[in-house]
Amino acid sequence: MKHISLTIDGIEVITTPGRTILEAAAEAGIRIPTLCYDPRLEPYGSCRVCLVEVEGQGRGFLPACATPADEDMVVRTDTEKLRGIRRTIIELLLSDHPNDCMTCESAGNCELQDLAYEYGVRKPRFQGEQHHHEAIVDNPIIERDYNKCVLCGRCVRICREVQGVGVYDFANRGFEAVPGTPYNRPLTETPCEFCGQCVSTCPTGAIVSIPSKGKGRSWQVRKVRTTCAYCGCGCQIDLHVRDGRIVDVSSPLMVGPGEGNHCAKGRYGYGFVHHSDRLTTPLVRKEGELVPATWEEALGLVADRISKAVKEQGPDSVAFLASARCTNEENYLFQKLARAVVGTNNVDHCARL
Amino acid sequence: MEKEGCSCNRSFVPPEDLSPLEDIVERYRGERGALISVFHEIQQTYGYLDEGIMGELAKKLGYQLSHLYGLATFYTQFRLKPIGKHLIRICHGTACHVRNVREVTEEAKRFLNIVPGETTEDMYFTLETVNCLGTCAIAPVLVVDGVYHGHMTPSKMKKLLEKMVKEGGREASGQD
Amino acid sequence: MARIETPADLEQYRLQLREKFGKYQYAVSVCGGTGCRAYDCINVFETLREIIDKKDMSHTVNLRLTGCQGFCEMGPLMFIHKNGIFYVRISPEAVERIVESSILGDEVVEELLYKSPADGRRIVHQQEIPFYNKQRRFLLAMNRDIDPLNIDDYIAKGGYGSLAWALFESSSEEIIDIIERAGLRGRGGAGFPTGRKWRIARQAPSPDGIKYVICNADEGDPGAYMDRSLLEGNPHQVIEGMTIGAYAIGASEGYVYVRHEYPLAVHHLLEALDQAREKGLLGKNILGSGLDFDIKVSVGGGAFVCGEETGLIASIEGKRGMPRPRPPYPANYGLWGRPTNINNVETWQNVPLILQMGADEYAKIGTEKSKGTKIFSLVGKINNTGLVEVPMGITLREIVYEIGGGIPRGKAFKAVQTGGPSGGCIPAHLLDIPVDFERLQEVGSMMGSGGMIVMDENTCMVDIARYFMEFLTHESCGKCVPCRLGTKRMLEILTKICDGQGTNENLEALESLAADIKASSLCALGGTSPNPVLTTLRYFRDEYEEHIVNKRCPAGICQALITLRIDPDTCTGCGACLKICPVEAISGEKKQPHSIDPEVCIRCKLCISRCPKEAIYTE
Amino acid sequence: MTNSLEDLEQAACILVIGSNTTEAHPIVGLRIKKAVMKNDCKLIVAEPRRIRLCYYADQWIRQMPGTDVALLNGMMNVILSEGLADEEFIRERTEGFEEFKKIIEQYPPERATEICGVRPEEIRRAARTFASAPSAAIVYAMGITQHSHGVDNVISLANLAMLTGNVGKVGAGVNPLRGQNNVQGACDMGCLPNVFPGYQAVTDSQAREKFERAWGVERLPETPGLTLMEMTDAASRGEVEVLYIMGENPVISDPDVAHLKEALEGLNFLVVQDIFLTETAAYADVVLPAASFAEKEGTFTNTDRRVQRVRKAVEPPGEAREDSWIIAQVAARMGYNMGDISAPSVMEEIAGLTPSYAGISYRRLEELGELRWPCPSPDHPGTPILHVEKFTRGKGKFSPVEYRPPAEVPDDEYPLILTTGRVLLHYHTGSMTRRVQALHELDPENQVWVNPADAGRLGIQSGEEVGVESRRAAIKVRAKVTERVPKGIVFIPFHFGESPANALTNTALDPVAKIPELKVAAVRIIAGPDKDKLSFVRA
Repeated sequence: MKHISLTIDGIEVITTPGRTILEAAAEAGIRIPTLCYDPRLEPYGSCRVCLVEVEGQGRGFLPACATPADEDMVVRTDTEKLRGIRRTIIELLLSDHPNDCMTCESAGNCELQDLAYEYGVRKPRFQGEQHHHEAIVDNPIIERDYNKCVLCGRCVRICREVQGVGVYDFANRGFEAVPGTPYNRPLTETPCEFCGQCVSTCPTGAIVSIPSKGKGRSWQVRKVRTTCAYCGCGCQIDLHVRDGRIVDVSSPLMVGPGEGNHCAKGRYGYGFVHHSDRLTTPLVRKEGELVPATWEEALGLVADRISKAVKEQGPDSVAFLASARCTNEENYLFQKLARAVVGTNNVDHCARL
Repeated sequence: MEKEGCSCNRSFVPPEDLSPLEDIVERYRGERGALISVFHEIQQTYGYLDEGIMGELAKKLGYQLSHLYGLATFYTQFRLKPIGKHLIRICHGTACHVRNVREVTEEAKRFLNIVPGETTEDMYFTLETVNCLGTCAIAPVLVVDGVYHGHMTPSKMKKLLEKMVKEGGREASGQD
Repeated sequence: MARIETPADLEQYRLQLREKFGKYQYAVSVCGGTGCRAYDCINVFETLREIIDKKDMSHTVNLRLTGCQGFCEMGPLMFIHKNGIFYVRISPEAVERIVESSILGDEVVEELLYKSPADGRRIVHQQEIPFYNKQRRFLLAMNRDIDPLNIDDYIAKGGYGSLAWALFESSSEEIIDIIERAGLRGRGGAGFPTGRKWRIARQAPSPDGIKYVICNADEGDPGAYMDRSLLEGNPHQVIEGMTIGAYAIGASEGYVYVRHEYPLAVHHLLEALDQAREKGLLGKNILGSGLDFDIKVSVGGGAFVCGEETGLIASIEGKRGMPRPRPPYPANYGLWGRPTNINNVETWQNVPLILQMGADEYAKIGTEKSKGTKIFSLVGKINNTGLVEVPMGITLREIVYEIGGGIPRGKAFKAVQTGGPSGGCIPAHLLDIPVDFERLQEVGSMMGSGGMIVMDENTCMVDIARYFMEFLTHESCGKCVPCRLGTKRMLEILTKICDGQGTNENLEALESLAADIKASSLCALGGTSPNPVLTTLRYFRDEYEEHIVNKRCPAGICQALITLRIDPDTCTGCGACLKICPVEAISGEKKQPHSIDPEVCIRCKLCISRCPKEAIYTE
Repeated sequence: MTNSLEDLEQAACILVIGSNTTEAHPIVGLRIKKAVMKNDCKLIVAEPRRIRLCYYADQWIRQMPGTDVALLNGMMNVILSEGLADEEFIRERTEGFEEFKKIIEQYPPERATEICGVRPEEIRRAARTFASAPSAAIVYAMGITQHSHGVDNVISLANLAMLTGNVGKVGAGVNPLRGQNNVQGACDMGCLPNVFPGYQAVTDSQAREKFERAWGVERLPETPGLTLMEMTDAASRGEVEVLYIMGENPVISDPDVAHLKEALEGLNFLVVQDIFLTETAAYADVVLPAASFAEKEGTFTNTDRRVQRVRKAVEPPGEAREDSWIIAQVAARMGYNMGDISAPSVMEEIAGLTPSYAGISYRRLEELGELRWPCPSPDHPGTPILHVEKFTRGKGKFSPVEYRPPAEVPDDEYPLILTTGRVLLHYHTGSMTRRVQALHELDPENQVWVNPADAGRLGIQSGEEVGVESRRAAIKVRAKVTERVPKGIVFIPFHFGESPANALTNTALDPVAKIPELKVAAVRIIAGPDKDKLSFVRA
């Protein structure tokens, strides 16, 4: 494939045709701030935070997320003028944003907060009308508070472009524009699949997950990368752990089969891990009742009864049913137990169900 | 496409009757991107874009309802609520503005006791302001049920409304 | 008559038509533009027809209801071709007399003639009226002479000749060369060279060979109605222009995107398309050339931003008309992802004209970089409102004072606003600049689509800036931050100033915000939105300061800064003001001078309009 | 899957058959939708129910349940008669074509129509779309396999792919979707009665010798063991005395629950190792508390053969232990030392014995995130697409398949066809998702989907409780009247223990794969007071 070379902040960058300036810069390790960008979505160019200067361009400022890198382009990403524009944009956004980072669910995981921090915006120069929408809690999973919305359209776009469902669109226009469901119907009365993709892409606290609310700030949780426990897609997920409990799940962007996308089960189906129904001790049936027992007792009983059956009826009087939900290693050991220890090929699992 | 753009005909079909909708959908079937025209026709037939009608339309055309709603709320021509028997649209273009159309609008507001975008309680008048009707030479201008009235003044506005009230046999909601 | 199969057929048909029209003894045009319709011109026309019919003269009088003839201020208008008599402000009752004296006879009905406000002289012929005689009506002239609902009129006048020439005597490359050499620039906005635009679209690859041409008739600028009048009055010239463009670019389909607010234009256009198709001038194998091209009409839904090319495309596709970042430009990736060329109505109308005149002849009109004529809608505080077509390079002063006849009631000229919400207000000391793309931009405004709103001493420039910002805030699609929130914040600052709560810091904030919005908005709507504020700040800063420092609105417009008073000497105590006051701010005994309580008064000025004695004034 | 998940996006045509992809495999569903929305892929959905994917489909075929072979044979007949087959591929890469052709010739679309209920022109259209696409992929799931002729269905799909040359290339292939996260891995690991890890046959003496050496045992059993359904039967007959179940809940997932319960009760000794006291564990003599996926280290192998890590995030509750520890403890008490059972060591052992996993190690997984088998050596990058140059067995074999009806067809007594499946918010036997508050709130209870015509005939309203009865049992369930199921067909998800769909289903097995016919059973609906005379099964 042909390569193109361009100059970004004085560095010569080689990239493949079709890449945007943003992507080319990222390849060269140059970070350009963004707000409406999500690599899963088509470029949108609405927030104007990623504007860069391109030499020889009419107005001079182009959105890095939506502009293809071109041969011999000379790009600057961090000039005084650009910083000024970015600061103004952040100030404008904050002029219509509740200043409640203290209690906002997304504090620490908020792209607007990060931008305000990076550009040192404490208090916006501009004051004026602010939105006062009621927070919408019309289902047990997704809460929407459009006072925190920056109109990046990521929820609208991910639901349409990636999920192909299109629960949301913008309503109205200009200052009155707001994303939402048609006729403000509750999500439960739309085709919503509760995948939480809108939550995952929302750069602020406008759309948050209800089950994880108040359970832990981003810096208070440890993220453990693992594979989803549900269907066979094998999506990679990050379990958010705080105080020994899973408090949330997210999907690492552009990693694994899901590439950062997830479904309702993968994203919200973690509650069973800490459910009070979990078995916490071996149980042994005594006088018809299952009663708690020690491991020693339970394991001894299992080994004895298997050994007895083998001795009396032969190894094929024992059968093993493995699990499509246990790990490879466990299943390997399980069939090894059947074959090598007990001596039977009576081992199967629920693959067919 | 309808050749008559005029919306003087104000007898609307109730939204329960889906047969005109079916006709409209049939006429535009296979025409790419014709949604805005479809909306215009629905509005002309039903008077506004009723939620139930839009739901049916989404099903018939295979669109997400959200898309239709987003579209309908983007364009100022579309109404999501029923309008009155008479539609008064006052131009707020630049020419009308510099010729003090604001005072004409004030008179209409006063007389009808509603603000632009609203309909009188008895569903008789709907008042709207529009950006520019493109008849700037006769500014200030307004359109009542498709008929243009130029060089408007507050008193001409009042006379016009009084005449409409009288002809329609409606009790005036405004004073004097 | 059936399809016209060859260029020779077309010429043949034209000769037939001319012969047919030549048989009429008289030709009369009644203006049927939207402006005149508001003054009941239809009734005038119908009355005229009845009389002609009654007199059994329909074979001798060729009666036309035409598109807009421009002089809307004076409507309804009538032009009698035989003797060139031009009547204004005709009522149906006057028609009989006109027929008797000026159509059957050669006499003039004096009181229906245009009366010069300068000297009170009555003027018989259109060409002698100052409004008309400074104009060069290359495009608009046709509006007077044809019935837009009858393709034969257009053909008889040479219509579709340029198309025939293009298809048979020229190549598509050559056409683009001609347009380039003629120096045609887009009439809708910043004046991008049309030929170059066509060339890019011609060269752009299309995945399936399909390309589009679009006519932008979403004339959204408030105060502008040139495109409406052209489409209403002469739709075929747009069709012809688009077909030539399609041939040059390689497009097979066209769209006219027209505002829903223009029902008459839509009606005339649809009719014209049908007639053109019937004649074989549109559709499959046009004039036997092998060119297939057809045009659809897409009606807008009311969104100013759809005048922006990518917003317009989204709208035709049935989406919210939200612009998207460019590149890719529509010339490469436009409607349904195919190369697409968009020009506005006036630009398309220039195309047949250029082919007819020849590039060199056309290029003689205008200035070095701005060629041809430009149509303006001359409106606002001006005596002769209407549509004017002038050569590029004419000065603003000529337009305002010679064509427009100056400011009514002897008031002082303050500014002329051009370019719509993207443009700016040009003050009196710049009245002598020539009207061309570059010069208008230099002074902070722009050509735009052609709105020209004249303002006098009673126009408040802060209020005008606020007006445009309100317009833009309302019309912002809401997609990009600087436009959505920036215009809103600017509007709020301007409102504060108008309300007498402004500070000097507000002016700084306005200026810096304006600069950032200009630099960072996604589309041209946002990018140019600060212009009205910037130009008024540049030329009328003192007015802003008056509002801020002295809490005064010199023009007497800003409600919070004025007080309404009743002159006790003039007031007769009739009580009209008292009755209309919506807040009961007026009191007074019958037959005694009334007074207004400034604490209660909301300055709606309704009382001023109601006072028979003009006793109420602002200060 | 022969191809990868990403690869689906490249397909010019996708045939989805017997898979409600967006609900059962949502992320695969996204790929399919993306192919349609972004890449102009033509989607053909063959499915009796109107599933979400139908909205994205170029064509939706509504065949009767259990008639897939007839539909596919009809399509292939069209492809042959219209000259749309990939002759070069057939010549170069396959065998058995002539014999196959003879059978297919007997299935003109009109005959297929009589069986599957799809109009001939629809069959033709689908055949043309599929065969004329530059690349066409087939996606299927349990709607294809859970039939008494499930293997026939799969073979038919393979035939279709070979006939059109859609094997071993980008955007094509035959792609089964695995229902559970590690079905693929459990199979790969030899949890099947006839093969060792890596599908090495237990009947192969060389393979046995290899494992005997590695595992340090003298003799491994050489005849294939019992499949799950056979175990149940053997248990009822008293031939199997001890059953050790690790992490499965057959009381909910298996057909004909009554029969299964009988078998479980007949066992001498039942061990269930699980994280919850499942419906199955309730029958156990010993219940061993295991660790959940979040409480242990390991690997899963997903549906496109990707081996990925499972990592420990939290401690197991109470005395619950990792399954590997439990297994090793049992082995130890039977005198066998399993040695180092840490996950990386076990993987090392697996890699040493399983050629397709030979190049997989924890070190590489940490580095790369994933590896797709076959990965035969430590420097091998993994294999996204199978059968590129040749089939595993050399040439692809066309196996002609004749249509066979389902084991149970509707009659006067049981006039409706029951088909079962999943819903979006629940998973398998519900033991996990039904314990998640939010998911439970959104989808709290079971529903039987009934077409309005049937509902009208039976006088059923949406939301009303009805009895659904088959020859085997009856369950109580709320009715949902919807056009998403065709007339004569009802659908019940199988996640709900209190209203277990699988109490109704048929145990008829596919003769080869031993898969029960969960997708077709004859039932009747009893509404009104009569339903109270039924005795309802609860799991």
